[in-house]
Amino acid sequence: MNTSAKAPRKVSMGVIGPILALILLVIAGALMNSNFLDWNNISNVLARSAFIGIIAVGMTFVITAGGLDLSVGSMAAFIAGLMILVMNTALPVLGVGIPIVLLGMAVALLAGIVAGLLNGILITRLGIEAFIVTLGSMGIYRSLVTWLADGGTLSLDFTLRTFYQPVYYGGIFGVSWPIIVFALVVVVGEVLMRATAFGRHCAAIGSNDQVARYSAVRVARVRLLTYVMLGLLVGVATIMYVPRLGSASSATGLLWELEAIAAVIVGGTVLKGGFGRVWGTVIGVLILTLIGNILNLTDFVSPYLNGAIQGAIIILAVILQRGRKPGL
Amino acid sequence: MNTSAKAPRKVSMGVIGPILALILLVIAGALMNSNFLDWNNISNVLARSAFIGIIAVGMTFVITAGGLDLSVGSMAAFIAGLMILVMNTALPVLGVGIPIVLLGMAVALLAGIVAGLLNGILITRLGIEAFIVTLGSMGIYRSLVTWLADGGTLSLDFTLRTFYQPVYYGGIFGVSWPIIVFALVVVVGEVLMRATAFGRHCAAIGSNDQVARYSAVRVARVRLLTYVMLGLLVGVATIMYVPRLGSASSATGLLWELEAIAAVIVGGTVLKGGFGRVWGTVIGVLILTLIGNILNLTDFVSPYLNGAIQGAIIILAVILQRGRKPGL
Amino acid sequence: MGIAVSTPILALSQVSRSFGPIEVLHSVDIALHPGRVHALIGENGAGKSTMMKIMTGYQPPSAGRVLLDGAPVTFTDMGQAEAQGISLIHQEFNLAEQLTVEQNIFLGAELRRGWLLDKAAMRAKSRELLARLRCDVDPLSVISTLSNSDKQMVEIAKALLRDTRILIMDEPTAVLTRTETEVLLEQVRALRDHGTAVLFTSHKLDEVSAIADDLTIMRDGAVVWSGPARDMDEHQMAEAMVGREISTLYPPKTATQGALALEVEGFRVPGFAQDIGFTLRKGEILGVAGLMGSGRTETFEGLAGLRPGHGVVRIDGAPVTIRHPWEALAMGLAYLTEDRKTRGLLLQKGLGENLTLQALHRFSNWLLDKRAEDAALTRAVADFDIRGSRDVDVGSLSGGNQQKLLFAKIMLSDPGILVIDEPTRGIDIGTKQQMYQFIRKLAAEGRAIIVISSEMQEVIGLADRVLVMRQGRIAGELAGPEMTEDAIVRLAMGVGAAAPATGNRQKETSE
Amino acid sequence: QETKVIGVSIPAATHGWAGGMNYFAQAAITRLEATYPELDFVLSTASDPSRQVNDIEDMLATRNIDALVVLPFESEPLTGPVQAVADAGVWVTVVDRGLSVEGIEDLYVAGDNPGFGRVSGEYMASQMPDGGDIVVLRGIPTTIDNERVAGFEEAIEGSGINILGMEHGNWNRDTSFTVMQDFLSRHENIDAVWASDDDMAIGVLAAIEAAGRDDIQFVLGGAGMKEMIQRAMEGDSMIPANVTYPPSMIASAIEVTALGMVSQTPVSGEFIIGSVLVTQENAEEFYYPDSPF
Ligand SMILES: Nc1ncnc2c1ncn2[C@@H]1O[C@H](COP(=O)(O)OP(=O)(O)OP(=O)(O)O)[C@@H](O)[C@H]1O
Ligand SMILES: Nc1ncnc2c1ncn2[C@@H]1O[C@H](COP(=O)(O)OP(=O)(O)OP(=O)(O)O)[C@@H](O)[C@H]1O
Ligand SMILES: O[C@@H]1[C@@H](O)[C@H](O)OC[C@H]1O
Ligand SMILES: [Mg+2]
Ligand SMILES: [Mg+2]
Repeated sequence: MNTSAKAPRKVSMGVIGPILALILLVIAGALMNSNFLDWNNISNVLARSAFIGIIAVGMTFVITAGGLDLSVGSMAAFIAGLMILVMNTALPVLGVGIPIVLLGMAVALLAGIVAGLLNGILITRLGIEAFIVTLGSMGIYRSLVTWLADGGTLSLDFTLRTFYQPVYYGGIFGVSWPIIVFALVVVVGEVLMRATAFGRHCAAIGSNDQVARYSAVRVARVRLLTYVMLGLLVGVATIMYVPRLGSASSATGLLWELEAIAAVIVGGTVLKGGFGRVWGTVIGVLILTLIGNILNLTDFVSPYLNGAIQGAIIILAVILQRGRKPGL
Repeated sequence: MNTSAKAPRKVSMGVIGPILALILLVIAGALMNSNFLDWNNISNVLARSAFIGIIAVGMTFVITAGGLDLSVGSMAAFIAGLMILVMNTALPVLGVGIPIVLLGMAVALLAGIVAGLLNGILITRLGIEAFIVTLGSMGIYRSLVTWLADGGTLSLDFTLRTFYQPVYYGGIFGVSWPIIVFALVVVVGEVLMRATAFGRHCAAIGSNDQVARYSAVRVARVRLLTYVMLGLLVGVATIMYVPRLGSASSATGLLWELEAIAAVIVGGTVLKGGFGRVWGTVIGVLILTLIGNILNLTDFVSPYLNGAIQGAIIILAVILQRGRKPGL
Repeated sequence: MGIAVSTPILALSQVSRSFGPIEVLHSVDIALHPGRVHALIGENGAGKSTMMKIMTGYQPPSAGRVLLDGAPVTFTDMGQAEAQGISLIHQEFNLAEQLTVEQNIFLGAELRRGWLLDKAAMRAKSRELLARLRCDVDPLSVISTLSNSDKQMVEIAKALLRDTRILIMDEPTAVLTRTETEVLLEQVRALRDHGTAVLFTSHKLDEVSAIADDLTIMRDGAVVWSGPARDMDEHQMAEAMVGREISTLYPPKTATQGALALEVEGFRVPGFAQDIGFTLRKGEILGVAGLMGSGRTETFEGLAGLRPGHGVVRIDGAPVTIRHPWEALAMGLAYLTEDRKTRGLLLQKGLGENLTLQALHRFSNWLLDKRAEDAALTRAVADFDIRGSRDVDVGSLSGGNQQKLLFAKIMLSDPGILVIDEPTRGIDIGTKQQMYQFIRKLAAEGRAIIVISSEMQEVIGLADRVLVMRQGRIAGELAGPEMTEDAIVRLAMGVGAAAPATGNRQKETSE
Repeated sequence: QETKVIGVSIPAATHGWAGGMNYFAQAAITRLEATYPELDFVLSTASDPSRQVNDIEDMLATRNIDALVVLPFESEPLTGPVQAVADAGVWVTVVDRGLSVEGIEDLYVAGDNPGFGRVSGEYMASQMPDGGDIVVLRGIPTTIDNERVAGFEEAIEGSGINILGMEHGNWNRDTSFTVMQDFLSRHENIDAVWASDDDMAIGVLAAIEAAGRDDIQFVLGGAGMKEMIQRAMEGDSMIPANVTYPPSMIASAIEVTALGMVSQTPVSGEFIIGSVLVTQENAEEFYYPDSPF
C-alpha cells in the first residue's frame, strides 16, 4: 500500500490548494480593478454565488455518497416557474402580503423535496445509474417549465414582486438575505458532514457501499436522503432566485448542474465519492463566480475568450490542489 | 457450482434490455408513420447517428477505463472551425480538388489527436480529475471556436463545400459514407474492446487501477491512449460533419458530450468503469437518435414536451436493462 | 547466518523502511536461494508484507539494498521485477473483480496471435493451471462471483503462469482449507524441485514446519532469528515470534448456558442453503464447520438480512423477520464478515471512522461525540492489541491488525447474538490466543456466539457444539467428545457413518 | 380537395423572443388548421442547427410536406438542407435569418438586423446630442448580433457617444443582470445602456435599481416585449423607447404560405419587416397584451 505514503502531504496541499487559488484570484481582481474590493462588489459576488452555492452544498452530499445529479438546473427552473404560477394564481384570493410569499416558499420547498424524492427513488429503489436518471429528469423539468411558460417567460405579478423583492435585495446589517441564507446552509452543511452520523454514512457509502451495508448502514435510505436534501436546497435557492428578477423561463438555471458539480470538485470533494467537504465547495463556488466577475471588471481579452479563461482557471485551481497520484 | 446462479440472468437482461428497447421504438415508429421504415428515413437516421455514434465508440473506451470526457462536443466544434479555416485559407493555393479535402481531413485528425493528447496528459500525468480537465477544455474549445468565428459562423467556401459534400451525402450501393464509416469504427472498436490486450487493459484499469498497475499494465499510457483515440474519433466525426452543414459556430456540437455519454450508458457500459461494450453503445446511439426521429413522425404532443419524452424514454430504456441490484 | 551454500538469488541487505516518521523495518537482512523454500514468520505488523513488497519492487526501501543475483537493483516499475522472473502473491486479493478468471490470470501478459488475443490458448492454459491446483472454476467466470478460496487459486495460477525464478507468497493459505493448502504446498514443492526460490509467510505454523527449508523470524520490524527450519519446532517458533511463552491456545470451556437466544427452523437462502435449523443458547459458542462453498457464509448472511432468506427465526423466543442488516442489529444480531477487505473495512478511511461505523448511534446525539470515539479507539487498540500508527488509513494497517480492528468494530455494536465468520484469518498465534479468550469472555457475559471457521482445530478448541454443513444443508451436529477432526471431515464430505442424532437435528428436519 | 402539408421548423423557445416566436407560430397553426381543413401542419422546434437539419430531413422523408416554413437557427448550416428541400419540389418560405445562398426560397419574410442596430443607434444619438458614456450588452454570439452591433456602431459614429464596454448578456435576463452589476461596479458614471434586447433590458434595469444608481438616464432594449412597450407607453423615463423586431413575423410567414397553398396562387417574393422605433407617441400600436412576449 505505498499509495498512502504521501497521505499527510496530500491532505495539506488538498486543503491549502483551493484556498490559495481563491486568494490568488482575489489578489488578481484587486490589482486589475480598484473597485473590486468594494463591499458593493463583494456583496454582489457573494449574493450571486448563493444560488449555485446553496445547491452545491447539497451536491456535495450527493457526490460524497457516490451519486450525481444533473437535473438541479432545470429543477430550479421548474420550481421557479411553479412558484410563480401558484403565487400569481393565489393573488386574487390572498392578496399581496406575507401569506402569499409563505405559500410560494412552501410550494418551492415542497416541490424540491418531491423532485429530489423522485430522483432518489428511481436511483436507490430501482437501481438505475444516477447519471441516467438525472439526465432524464433534467430533460423532463426543462420541458415542463417551457410548457408551463408556454414557451415564453413566466413573470411574477409586478406588485407581488415588489413586495417579495427584499428577500433578494434586502438583508440585515448591510448583508443581504441570499448571503445570510447561504452562510446558514454552509454552516449546517459543514456540521452535518463532519459532525453527524449522516455525514459519516454518506462518506462510508461513497467509499464502499458494500462495507456500509455490512455495517448495518441503511444505504438506500441515506442515499435517498442526499437527493431529497439536494432537492430541498434547490427549493431554497429558488426562493432566493425568484425575487431577483421575478421571472422564470426555459433559460433559467441553464448549466447550473455543471457549475455546481465543478464547484464541488474544485473544492476537493472526490467525484467518485467517499470524501467530501462542504467548506471546500464554498471555496469552489467563490472561485467560479469570481472568475466571471473579474472578467467583467477588466477587458484585457476578447469576451469571446471568457469561456477559455474560465476553463483554464478551473484546471489551474485543481492543479494547485493536486496531490493525488497521477495515473488516475 | 451454484455460486454463479444469478450471473446468467443478470447478463441476459443486460444484453436483451437495450435491444428490446430499440425494437420497441422501431415498432412504435412503424405504427405511427408508414414512411418510418423507408430506406430513405432509415438512412437519414443512421447517417445522423454517425456523429454521436463515432464519438460514443471512443467514449466507451474512456469510460470503461474509468475516465470521462465532457469536452467532445466543443472539441468537435473547434475542430470543424479549424478545418474550415484551414481549407478556406488553402483554397487560393490548392484550388478545389481532392488535395484540399485531404488537407482538411488531415487537419481534423491531427487536431483531434492533439486535443485528446492534451486532455489525456493533464489527466494521467498531472493526475487531475477527468471531470475537471474536460470541463475546462470544454469551455476552452467552445470559446476558441466562437473567437475563430468572431462570434458568428465560419463557413466553408461554397464551391469547396459542393465538392466536399459527397462525403456526407454520397456513398456506395446506396449506403452513405457516414454510415459506412460508422460501421467501420464500430467493428474496429468492438474488436479492439473484445479481442485485444488494449481492450482488456481498459476494463482492468477501470475495474481496479491498482491491480492493473501491479500486473505491469501501463496504466497511464493506456488511459492516455483512450483519450487520444477519442480525440481521433472526434476528428473523424467532424470530417463527416463539416460537409453536412458546411459551417461551424458556437452552437456546433452543443451537448454532444451528454448524448455520447448517455448512449454509452444506455448501451450497458458501467459509468464507473470496468466494463464496456461497443455494440451496446451503438444500440444506445440508435435509441437516442430514434427518439428524436419518432417525435418528428407524429405531432401528438406539444413540441415543448419533446424533452420530457426523451428524458422519460432514456430512463425507461435503462429500467428495461436494469438487472443490477438496487441500493447502489 | 546463511546456511545455504549457493549465492542468494535475491537478498535484502540492511534494509529499513519508514512511513512518514515511523520506521517499520529496521536494517533487516534476508537471503533467498534457488531450489529452497524460505518461510518468513512474525506477529501481525512485524513487517513481513512490507519486506516482501520491497523485495518485489512494489515499494522502495528507505535505506539498504536489494540484491538480485548478488548485484544491487532498483525496480522503478512493476514490470521490471516481473521481467526478472519475480512474482508476488499479495496478502490481499489483487484481482480485477469485473474481469473473468482468464482475463485476470493473463492480465498484463496476454497471449496474442498477431494483433489479436489468442483467447483459445489463454483459456486452455488457464484450465491447465487451475487443474494443476485442482480448482474447478470456469476460466470464463467473473471474479466477483468466486469464493475467496477460488480467488486465491486464481492468484496462484496467475503467479504460476509467469515464468518465475522467485515466487513470493504473502499468506497464500489464509483463505484456503486444509485440502487446498495441501494442493498448494505440493505445487510449491514441485517448483522448488525445479529450482525456483520460494519465500512465503503464514500464521499456520504447522505448514511452516511442513514445507520450509529456511526460516526467518521477525518481531517489531527486526529479524530476531534466521536459520534452517529444522532447527525450530512449532512451539519454539511461536515463542520466538511473540516473545513470550504460549501455553494453551484455547481457553477452558466453562460455559454456563442460559436461555434460548436464537432458534432457526426450515430456513433457506435461495440458491445456497435450505432446510437449516438449529438453536443457540446464551453463553454458548456454536461452531459451524464445513468445506468452502458449503453455504455457511450465505446461510448466516441470510439470517443477518444481508441476502434474501426465508424461514422461521426466533430471537429470545419471539418470532422475527429480518430483511435488512440494520433490522438484525436492532434485534441484537450482528454478523462479522469473512471478507474484511471488500465488505468489512473502509480501506481509505481512518481507524476511528471504521471502528465506530456500525455503532455510530452510540456516539451520536445529534452530533457525534468525537472524544468518545477517540476513547473507544484507545480502548479497542488496547483490548485487541492493534498495532501500527493510529493516524493512517486502515488500508495501511497490516492484514492481521485490520482483522483485529474489524473484530473491535463489531463488538462496539454490543450484540447479544454474534456471528463471526472466519475470525482469525491472518491473525498471529499470540493474538489468536487473546481473541479466543475474548470470545469466551463474551460468551461468559451471556452472549450467544456462532463461530464459522474453516480451521477445524479452531472449531474444536473453541466451540461447545459444532454444526457441520455440506452442500447447503446441515449434515450433522457434534458436541463434547464427538467433536473430532475425523467426525467433522466425515460429515463435511458426506462419507462414512457418524449419523447425527441430537435433538436439534430432529427439530430442524420437520418442515 | 387534396390535403396539403406545411412543415414549420423553428428554433426552440430558449429565451423571451424565441418564446414569443414559438407562441405566434403555434397560434397561427391552430387558427389556420381550423380555417382550412385541407391544410395539415407539422411543427418542430430545434435546440441547435444540426437538430434543425434532422427535423427538416424527417419532414421531407416521412411527412410528405408540400411547403416548408423555416426560421433557420443559423444561416450557413441550414442552407444546404433547405436547398435539398427546395430541389425536391417543396415550396420554401424562409423567415428572419436568411440563407447564405440566394434564390433558394420562394418567399422570404425577414427582420432587418442591421436596421435594428441602426435605428437603435440613431435613437441613442438623438437622445444624447452632446454625446455620453454608454455600455452595451450583446446577444448570443451570432451573425444576428454582429449585424446589429455593426449597424449600431455605424449609426453612433461621430455623435460623441463613447462605448465604455461591451459584454455578452446572451439575450438572457440573469446573465445580463450579472454583467450589468459588474459594469456598475466598474464605471462610476454611465449615461445610458444599449441592452439591445428586452430580456436583457429587464436584467439591466434590475441591476441598476438594486445598486440605487441615478447616473443612468435610460436603457434601450429591443424586440418589443409587451411589458417594455407598456412602460414606454406610460412614459417611463428609464424605458423611453423600443425598437421592434416582431416575433410575430413567423405567423405572417405561415399565413402567407398557407394562403399560397390553398389558393394555388403562390405569393412569392421578399417581405422585409423593418425595425421601427417605438416611443410614447406610437407605443399603443405595438402593444399586444395577449402575446406571451
Ligand atoms: N503505507 C503505509 N503507511 C503507513 N504504515 C504502513 C504502511 N504500510 C505498512 N505500514 C505499517 O507497517 C507495519 C508493518 O506492516 P506489514 O504489513 O508489513 O506487517 P505484516 O508483518 O505483514 O503483518 P500481518 O501478519 O498482519 O500481515 C505495520 O505497522 C503497518 O501499519
Ligand atoms: N454468486 C455469487 N456472487 C457473489 N459472491 C458469491 C457468489 N457465490 C459465492 N459467493 C461468495 O463466495 C464466498 C464463499 O462461498 P460460500 O459462502 O458458498 O462458502 P462458505 O461455506 O461460506 O465457505 P467459506 O466461508 O469458507 O468460503 C462467500 O463470500 C460468498 O459470498
Ligand atoms: O432570438 C433573437 C432575439 O432574442 C433577438 O432579440 O432578436 C433576434 C432573435 O433571433
Ligand atoms: Mg502482512
Ligand atoms: Mg464463508
